[in-house]
Amino acid sequence: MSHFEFSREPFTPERYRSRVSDPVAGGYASFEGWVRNHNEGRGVQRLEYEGYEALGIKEGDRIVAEAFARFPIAQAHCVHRLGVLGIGDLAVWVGVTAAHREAAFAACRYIIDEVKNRVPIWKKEHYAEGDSGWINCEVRTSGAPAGSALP
Amino acid sequence: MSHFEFSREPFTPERYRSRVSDPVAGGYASFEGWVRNHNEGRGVQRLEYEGYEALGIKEGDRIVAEAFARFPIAQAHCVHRLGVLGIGDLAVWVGVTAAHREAAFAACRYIIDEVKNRVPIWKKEHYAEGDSGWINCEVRTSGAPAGSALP
Amino acid sequence: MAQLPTDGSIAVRIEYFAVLREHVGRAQEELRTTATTVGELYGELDRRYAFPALGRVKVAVNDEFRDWSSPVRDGDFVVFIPPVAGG
Amino acid sequence: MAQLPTDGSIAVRIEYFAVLREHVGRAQEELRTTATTVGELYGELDRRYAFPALGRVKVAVNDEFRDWSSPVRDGDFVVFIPPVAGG
Repeated sequence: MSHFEFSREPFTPERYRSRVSDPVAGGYASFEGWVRNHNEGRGVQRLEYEGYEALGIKEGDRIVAEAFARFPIAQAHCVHRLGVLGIGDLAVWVGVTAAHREAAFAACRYIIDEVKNRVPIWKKEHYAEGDSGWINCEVRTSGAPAGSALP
Repeated sequence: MSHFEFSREPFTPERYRSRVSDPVAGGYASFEGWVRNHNEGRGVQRLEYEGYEALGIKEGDRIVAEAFARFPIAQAHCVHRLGVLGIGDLAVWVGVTAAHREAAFAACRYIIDEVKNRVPIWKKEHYAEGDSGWINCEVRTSGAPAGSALP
Repeated sequence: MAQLPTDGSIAVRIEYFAVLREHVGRAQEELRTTATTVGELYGELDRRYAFPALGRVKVAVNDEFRDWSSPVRDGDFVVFIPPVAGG
Repeated sequence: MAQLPTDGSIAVRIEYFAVLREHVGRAQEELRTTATTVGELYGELDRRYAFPALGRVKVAVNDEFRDWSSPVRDGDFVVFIPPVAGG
């Protein structure tokens, strides 16, 4: 079973708690990414996550496998939300358990960093002014149909 | 209101979620310490936490204040359990929110490290063999009344 | 893909995501190409659609990341991956 | 503490936690002492109770950490803090 999954519906970390519970674990480190009300100085009203799911699950699972290889951890799991999200909504959750907290923290940090860098997920922010943009793609649209971008 | 508290009853992190929620926060890092079934090679059946509460709350709150001074975080809170705990029970929870995950992770790590080192809490482990010991105090008892220790 | 090609071209399926999906105006298409690498295929599509400047784009074939010099074969499923932004 | 002392001694309250509580056999006591620092007070109690070897013990007076050379005054509330083990 993959240690990485997508969720098209809102979810709570508690739902996945059993995936990381372990009687040998003394430490549980987690990270949650929430939709915040601003980014780079602009007011954000909502955002959309789009994922290439078949490859994303493979790449996410590889990342967690790398964490298992690098750090002495007991369990690890990551869930990334897809779809339209509002301010404060949970976008991603990483949970890691380990006998000792150093490994739990290090692996949790590794997983979220790599997921953000490598898993094929795209984020479109909708701003207070009505425009929107795909983050990291430097293309902004004002709601008009796309097609006028320069080569 | 102090950013550190003790709980004599079992608690869930969800209960304190509102203490760290913040619309500017894009990242939530948390740590939970759970009772594990072993320590230093010995089977653990249960443990007790005893706290010097009046000083513990002050020192815990100072630690969180230090985290606020050192890292650009939005909210932070820590709760430590007291009393008798079984395997898998939640012993301590630290939650930190921040605009960016680096600060959330760093502050969360700082708080749990300092709490473990500085807050007056003591842990007595009860082992599978029937004996018990106060951790870090190098005194083991076999259930007999105390009083025979050497000067 | 029922008809056999006579010009040496192959049939591939492309799926577009995010900024590329919006730019092209569709989520996927099947097409015939004489490209032999995924890099050539991207160039061919870029000439047709004038993709926006996107920084470092990656490519996947049959749901695995591949180098730009990887071959493209008949029946392949190809995805061009704009810079990601998870989390 | 109703009677005024005539020997220069002071009244203090001690609370014991964890291994010290079990060793002494009680959670707290009030006592009179001629100690002038918390370090002297600890020495006096160690002679009486033969505390176990505990590594680095700290001390708090009136719910604040203090140096071992801090004065102890009439009415003070003193806690000796064995090595902690939270988390």
